[in-house]
Amino acid sequence: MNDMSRLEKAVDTRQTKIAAKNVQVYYGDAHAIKDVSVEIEDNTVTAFIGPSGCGKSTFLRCLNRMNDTIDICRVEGDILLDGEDIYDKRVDPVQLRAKVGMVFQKPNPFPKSIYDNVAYGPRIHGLARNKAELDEIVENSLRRGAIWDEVKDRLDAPGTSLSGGQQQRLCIARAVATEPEVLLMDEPCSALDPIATAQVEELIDDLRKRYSVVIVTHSMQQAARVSQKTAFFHLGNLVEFGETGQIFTNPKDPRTESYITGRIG
Amino acid sequence: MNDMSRLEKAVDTRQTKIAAKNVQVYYGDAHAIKDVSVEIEDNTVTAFIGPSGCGKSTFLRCLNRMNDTIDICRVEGDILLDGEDIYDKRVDPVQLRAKVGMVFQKPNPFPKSIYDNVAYGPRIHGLARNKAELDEIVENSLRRGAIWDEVKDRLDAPGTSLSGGQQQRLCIARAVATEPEVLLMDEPCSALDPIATAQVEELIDDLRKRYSVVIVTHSMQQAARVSQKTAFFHLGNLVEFGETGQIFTNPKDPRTESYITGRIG
Amino acid sequence: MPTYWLVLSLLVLAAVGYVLGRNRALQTAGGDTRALHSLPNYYGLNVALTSLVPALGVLIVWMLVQPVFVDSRVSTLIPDSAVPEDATLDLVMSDVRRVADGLDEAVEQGALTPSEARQLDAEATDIRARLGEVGVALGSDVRPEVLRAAQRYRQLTSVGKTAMSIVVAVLALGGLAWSYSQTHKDFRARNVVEKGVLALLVVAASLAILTTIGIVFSMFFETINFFGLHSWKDFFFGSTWAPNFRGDSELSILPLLWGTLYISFVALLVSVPIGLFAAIYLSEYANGATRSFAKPLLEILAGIPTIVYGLFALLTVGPMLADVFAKGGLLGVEWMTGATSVVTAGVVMGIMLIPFVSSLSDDIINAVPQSMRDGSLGLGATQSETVRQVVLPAALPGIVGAILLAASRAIGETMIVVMGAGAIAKFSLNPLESMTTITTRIVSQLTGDTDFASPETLVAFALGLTLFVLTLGLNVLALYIVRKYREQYE
Amino acid sequence: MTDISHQSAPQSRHAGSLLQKDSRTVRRNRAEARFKIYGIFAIAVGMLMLAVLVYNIVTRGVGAYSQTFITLDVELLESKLDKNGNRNLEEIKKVTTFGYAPLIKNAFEKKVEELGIKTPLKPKDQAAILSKSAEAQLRDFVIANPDKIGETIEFRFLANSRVDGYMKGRVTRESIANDKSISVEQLDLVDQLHKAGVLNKTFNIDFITGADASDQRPEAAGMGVSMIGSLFMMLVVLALALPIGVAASIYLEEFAPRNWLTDIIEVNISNLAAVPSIVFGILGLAVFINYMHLPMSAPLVGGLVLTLMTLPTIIISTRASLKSVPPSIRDAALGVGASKMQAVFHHVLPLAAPGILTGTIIGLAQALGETAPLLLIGMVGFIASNAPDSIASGLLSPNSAMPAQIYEWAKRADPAFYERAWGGIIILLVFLVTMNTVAVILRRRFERRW
Amino acid sequence: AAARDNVQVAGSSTVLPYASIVAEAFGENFDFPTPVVESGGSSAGLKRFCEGVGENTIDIANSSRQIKDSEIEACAENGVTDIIEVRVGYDGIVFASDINGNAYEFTPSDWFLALSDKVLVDGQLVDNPNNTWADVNPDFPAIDIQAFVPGTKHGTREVFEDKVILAGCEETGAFEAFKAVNGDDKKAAEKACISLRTDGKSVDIDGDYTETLARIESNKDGIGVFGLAFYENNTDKLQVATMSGVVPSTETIASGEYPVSRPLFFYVKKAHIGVIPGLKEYAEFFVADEVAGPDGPLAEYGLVADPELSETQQVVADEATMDSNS
Ligand SMILES: Nc1ncnc2c1ncn2[C@@H]1O[C@H](COP(=O)(O)OP(=O)(O)OP(=O)(O)O)[C@@H](O)[C@H]1O
Ligand SMILES: Nc1ncnc2c1ncn2[C@@H]1O[C@H](COP(=O)(O)OP(=O)(O)OP(=O)(O)O)[C@@H](O)[C@H]1O
Ligand SMILES: [Mg+2]
Ligand SMILES: [Mg+2]
Repeated sequence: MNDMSRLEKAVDTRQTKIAAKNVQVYYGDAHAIKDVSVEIEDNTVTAFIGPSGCGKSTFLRCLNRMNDTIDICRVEGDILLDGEDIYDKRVDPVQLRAKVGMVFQKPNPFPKSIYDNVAYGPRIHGLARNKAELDEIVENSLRRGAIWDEVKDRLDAPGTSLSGGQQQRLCIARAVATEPEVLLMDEPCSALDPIATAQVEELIDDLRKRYSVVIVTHSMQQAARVSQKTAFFHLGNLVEFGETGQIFTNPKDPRTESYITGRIG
Repeated sequence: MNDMSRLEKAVDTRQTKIAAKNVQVYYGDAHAIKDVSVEIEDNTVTAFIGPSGCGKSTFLRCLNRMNDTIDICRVEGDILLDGEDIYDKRVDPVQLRAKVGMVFQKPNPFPKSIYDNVAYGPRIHGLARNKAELDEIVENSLRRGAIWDEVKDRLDAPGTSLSGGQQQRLCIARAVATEPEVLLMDEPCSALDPIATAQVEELIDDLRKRYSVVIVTHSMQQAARVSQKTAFFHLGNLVEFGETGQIFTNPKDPRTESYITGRIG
Repeated sequence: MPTYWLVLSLLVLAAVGYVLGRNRALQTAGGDTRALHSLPNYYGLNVALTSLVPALGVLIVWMLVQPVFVDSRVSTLIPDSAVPEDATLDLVMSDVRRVADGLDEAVEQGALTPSEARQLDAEATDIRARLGEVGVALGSDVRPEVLRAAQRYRQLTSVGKTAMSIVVAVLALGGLAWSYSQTHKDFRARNVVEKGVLALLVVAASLAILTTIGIVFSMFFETINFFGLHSWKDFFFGSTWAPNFRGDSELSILPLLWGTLYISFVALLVSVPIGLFAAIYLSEYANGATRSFAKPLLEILAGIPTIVYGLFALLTVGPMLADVFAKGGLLGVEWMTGATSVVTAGVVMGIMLIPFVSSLSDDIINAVPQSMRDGSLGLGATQSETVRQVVLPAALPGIVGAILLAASRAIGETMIVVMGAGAIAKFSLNPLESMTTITTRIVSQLTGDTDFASPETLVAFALGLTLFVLTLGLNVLALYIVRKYREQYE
Repeated sequence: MTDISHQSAPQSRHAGSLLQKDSRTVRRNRAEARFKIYGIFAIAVGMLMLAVLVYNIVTRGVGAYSQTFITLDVELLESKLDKNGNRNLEEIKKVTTFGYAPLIKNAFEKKVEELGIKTPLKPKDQAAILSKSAEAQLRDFVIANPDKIGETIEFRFLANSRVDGYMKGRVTRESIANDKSISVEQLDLVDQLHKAGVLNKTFNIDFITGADASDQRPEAAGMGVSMIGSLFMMLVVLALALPIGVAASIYLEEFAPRNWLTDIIEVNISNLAAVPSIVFGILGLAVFINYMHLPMSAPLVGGLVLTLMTLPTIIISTRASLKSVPPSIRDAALGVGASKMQAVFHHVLPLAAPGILTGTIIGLAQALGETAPLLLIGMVGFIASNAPDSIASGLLSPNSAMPAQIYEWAKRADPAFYERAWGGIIILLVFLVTMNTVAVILRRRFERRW
Repeated sequence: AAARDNVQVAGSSTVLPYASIVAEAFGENFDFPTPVVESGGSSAGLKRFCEGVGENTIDIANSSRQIKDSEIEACAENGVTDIIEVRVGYDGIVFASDINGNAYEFTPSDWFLALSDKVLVDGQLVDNPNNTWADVNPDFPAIDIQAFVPGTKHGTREVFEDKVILAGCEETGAFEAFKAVNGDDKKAAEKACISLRTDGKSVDIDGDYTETLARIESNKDGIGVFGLAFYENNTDKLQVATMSGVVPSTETIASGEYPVSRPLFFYVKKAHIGVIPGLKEYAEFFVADEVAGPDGPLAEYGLVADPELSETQQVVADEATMDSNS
């Protein structure tokens, strides 16, 4: 696995980007995340794996405070971004989310044109000085989202009229367009064919050069391919967190081992 | 691959369940499905594969006339179910859809309790004579959807409060509960972890004994594992259709070959 | 109109501020929007709002306070002796204002020079005639002290206006300068602007509370008076509503309440099914063309003046019902004695309320995501099953809102009830008898010829307040129901 | 077929030909068809009622748009109008309308003679077929053109309401048997004048542009000024109720914390919708007139009162449609770093726009047709002011409103007012439809499914 | 705030037509703007009249009844002390049925017997047994009783009760019987007299005369109570009944022969005279002979001119307030 060797070299120089300490999440009375501490490093792809319903999405949404929008959701513990507590009163969640972008598990394009879907982020963050620049950003993002060829002739069509996989890539493009420092991707390739998946993985690898990426995936292969660190969740607990190579080849926890060896896909 | 050998035996005895002839689908002016003819056999799992946006979902939705709900969508050609044209004027799409069930690409649980989500189909079709029977159907279906253990204590919780993968399995359970003759599944395992995937695949194999199953998937492995026939779509065309073993080992069309060999996942 | 000009220049200033703020923000960021904390527009808006809002606020307050202040200053000029015994100072002051206005008008029209206006002498000139020439009518001749006061009034007012202009201008410019100096690429302009907008939103929401307080207060004291004159026992627990002109009337709310509930119930019985089915048909079955003309047409029903419905009830629906149910009617029964009845009014009111239910529900139903429908149809449900079991529950809060709105309207309606249901308060289960409602009694008693200080009139306030409390209860119930059954999609 | 017992075994319960509907499907389809028919029926009922009402309104109201006029040449006698002959306006003004009656009488007599009409009527009774507004019309003319005194000028006078009714067929020779105001001889005269072309029925623009007239002159009454009153009130309502209502809804639905306080506000607002409209009049009188000293009978006050009355309708509908926007849209916006405010204004609000517009349509329709609250702030009654000359005077000078005008007319004794009331309703509806059209077009632009 | 320059009037809708005729003519003949005359009922008018003194209160209240002592007190509390009472004439109240229906010649007893809740039968007070007019009076046709009487909010109702029902009550002797039952309490007996039956034979009309007319049009057997002016404008649809043998008309009412009528008033706030332009002129114009006299437009419209108009003119000219009157 040549990927593995490549990362190991870089490991030491990396800095902690997000540090989560003793995070607990409750949905009403249900304890969805149990005392999770994890450090997400800069210039790294971190993969969250674990059985369905174990709390991956929930934890991911904590990292940019998207859980704020769920009334019954309560978050405890500290999450630090660049050493600053993101749940601090003084923190503007908006600024936080501009820094920590997100691709949701269910593709959710705006009921607007494809162009506007992608242009929305750059517009509100003032990333383009003029129309030409914006066009460029949109095109670039769509290209990085591996969807440009499919939609370049129909940028005015509504984003909701795309196929499932296209919507997913549109959402990736939308998230990339705002140039976040950290990108949280919840199963970004679930509806994608192998080629598109490869392109998105390339994108992820590319993003890693400048940013930090967290990706939730059910595909062990994908985790092994793109990530340098892997966290394994089980029933709301973070069972194991470490270098991807180590997790996949030499898991410490029996639960991790059984999950990984029970692999099929 | 022991799967393969098992099927080959059964092949001859199978009957055509659905026969599509020269099907064309247009979204407004866009030609999404171009002259596709395919025969789906009884007691068979047919896999549709192909790059994202090639028309798999569109074609799948033709098979139980779900495309009727999209205003701008126009279907031409013949689709016969048990020799009867499903686009015939006399055919009641409701009865058709009861026979040809569907699991959608984006999980769409009703904003009702988990129980009601599953009980909905049996109720409208009058499959249960009393509460106890209904309870049994619900439990059975949830078990077959591999989600019973996770939700058995919270059957009253809204289906929308589940995690992405749980929602997907709930939708599978919901579709199974109505006992259709043909089950169309649009990427049923996209949000599932390997273990859940295995359970769903087991379900599919089980269903095949009595019914016919069509499954859209991006995972070649999955297609190879569960299906007996595979159809490869590309840019709205049905490029190749045949025995799964043959498609994966000895594709006739160069496009098929390049798609399959370009495989990564 | 100098105030117009002032407001106009404030707006211009705000516009300038917008441009300045925007440019400065861009400048500090070296022309690169990416270096800014917020979008350039927000910096512009921040400057514009900071210069506009306080200045405008002060302007409004000043304009409210200045007349009071000037009045109090000027009124000291009027000796008690100058106030005619049967008048109050207030009235003299309105005379003063009128003369002052007249002088202004005269100066404006060129009939007087400003200095003439200042030096006019009541003894020497017939001011009434002079002002009459420029079209200002005065009630009587102008007395010298009134003229003096008027001149002082003009002087103070003009001084006040100048001062106001200066203060407002200073504030506006100051706000502009301050916010301009604040403008910097790291300044959190968006947060500031959004806080301002949020404050405006809160103000808007609290207006509803203010209205409620206003309503309660405007009825409270008269209600107290009523209960001072009339026994509360009779009001709440009596069984008869029979006001008369001799006093000692029986004024019980119960028969009215019964009528209100009965008539509203019938109205809802008509409007809810029709409205809901219409909404369902429009949003689920009808094609775009049908929908785009049927919906606005139905909405016209809500805009036809209620007097038309009243006449419709009286002249068409009532006699039609009577032809069937009255003596000698088709059925040969004698259930109805006149054209007016609960059903007459209820049915006609129901027709009026159709669009309240249909249009709002239609919008809400339309907003239920298509994937919900697909999910249900995919299971082999018919469209009607889908609507009943999936779409409607998901749209429930909105539909309940629409029905509540219709019910509210039914409770508040007068003209249709007066003409369609009659004016007799009684308890009866027969829907073909005349009854009346609380609201119509409120209107009747308020607009009648009875002594306004008598319980017969004051009862209107007690009725109003009681109705207010009752509907409050109903609304709490509705809220509870919606909370309980709400289904949130996604 | 469908009800066979639950077997763990094989066949689907939906087996059988698609072309033959099984009994359950047939049953369900019947239910479906019934359901659909209910919908069609509901719409048909609504449409039918609308048609009946509109038909009623139009047939009863069209009469108001034509009016009978009589053309006369009036000699403006100097001896009557300006005894001193110095054209002093003050002195000319001293001649009241009563003083103009003889001029008209003379003119009429002359006309009748000229045409060779024989009538047993005295000149005074002949002239009585003219509207009482004739004198005022003449006086206004003379005051506006004092230099014309002494000349003979042609005037077009209104005929009185009975004559007008006769021309329209409402009044017949039989029906006036007991009528003191008109006699058979006068009707004979009318017939002859009509034949001579002096008396004609023509389109009556004054009905659309004019002001109210007193009970004695139904023929002179018009909707114009009250239309302006309504227009100004609607402007006030639109300018205040829509933004305030939407702002309040946004706050309550999107920003307010969920606690007892917001619950109270929520219940309160729905409750305000149930407050009888006249109570808003009480409130308006107390707050705007008695406390804030705004002028009585002013459209500004009327607009404010109607704003308060309309707010709950707009808030309730806006909240309902905000609620119905799926949360995933908000999530998507927040996820790319939009602030909550931006998410709401950029995404949620446009999607909720149809419902907001519906609320506005219904709220404005209600406000446009409301009389009860206007009763207490002095906008109902006889308010025959002139058309305002500026926006400020439009808002502040006394005026009525269309529904109030209609309501007043409907109460008046002379049946000619009844016709005008319905005519007024036509104008009101045209006004309403115009207002709605804008909103409906906007609404169609915003409608979409997702 | 700019000063108000128009006279502001509010009150009784019975007086409104007359006031509007006057206001219109006033506007035409004077330089003052046309006064604003609001409707809303005597009660609401007087209430606003008594709200205080000042520009934001009305100058004149129209009333179809005399102001009550309690109202004068309430006025005084708000500083409205000097009130000029002006009686403008009388409003005749007539009974009329459909033009094609039966003609009636009523007496108060007929009405009492037709509408009262309880009547005297063979010396016993019983629930009103009369179903048809023939039951009431053999001279009448045997058609169902259906009377449209003003609702309890209307001043007309008071007159109807006092001058017709109560009179009938006394004529038929029921009054004495009620008095006996109520232990000689005259007030209670009066109250019993005027309580009307509630079985649908007597219908309260809360709207105005147009509504009563519409009711008669949809029920040809009905008999309604109208104002004289209203009847005179609708002689093509209505025929009037005599009362005690007298045909109602302005003459018979002015002479007092026809019993059912009531005086109409307006009240002027003296404090506003000289402040509100045109106020006094309007009041004077209203009661001028050429306006309110027997040949004036008001009489033509149906107002029964006040035989003592000249005294009223004097009151206005002198600005004599109510206290100085009494
Ligand atoms: N509602 C629609 N309106 C217009 N075009 C549509 C609509 N739905 C799908 N399309 C277009 O039709 C083509 C086929 O879409 P389809 O959903 O069938 O793809 P798919 O094979 O299912 O892809 P995926 O694997 O991404 O789900 C795509 O180009 C898509 O953009
Ligand atoms: N809105 C919610 N309200 C209540 N419970 C919730 C909600 N969302 C998720 N849960 C529950 O929290 C647990 C964790 O859910 P989460 O979505 O984080 O799972 P996940 O690891 O992302 O699973 P998947 O791979 O299926 O997406 C699950 O048991 C789920 O049912
Ligand atoms: Mg998830
Ligand atoms: Mg698809």
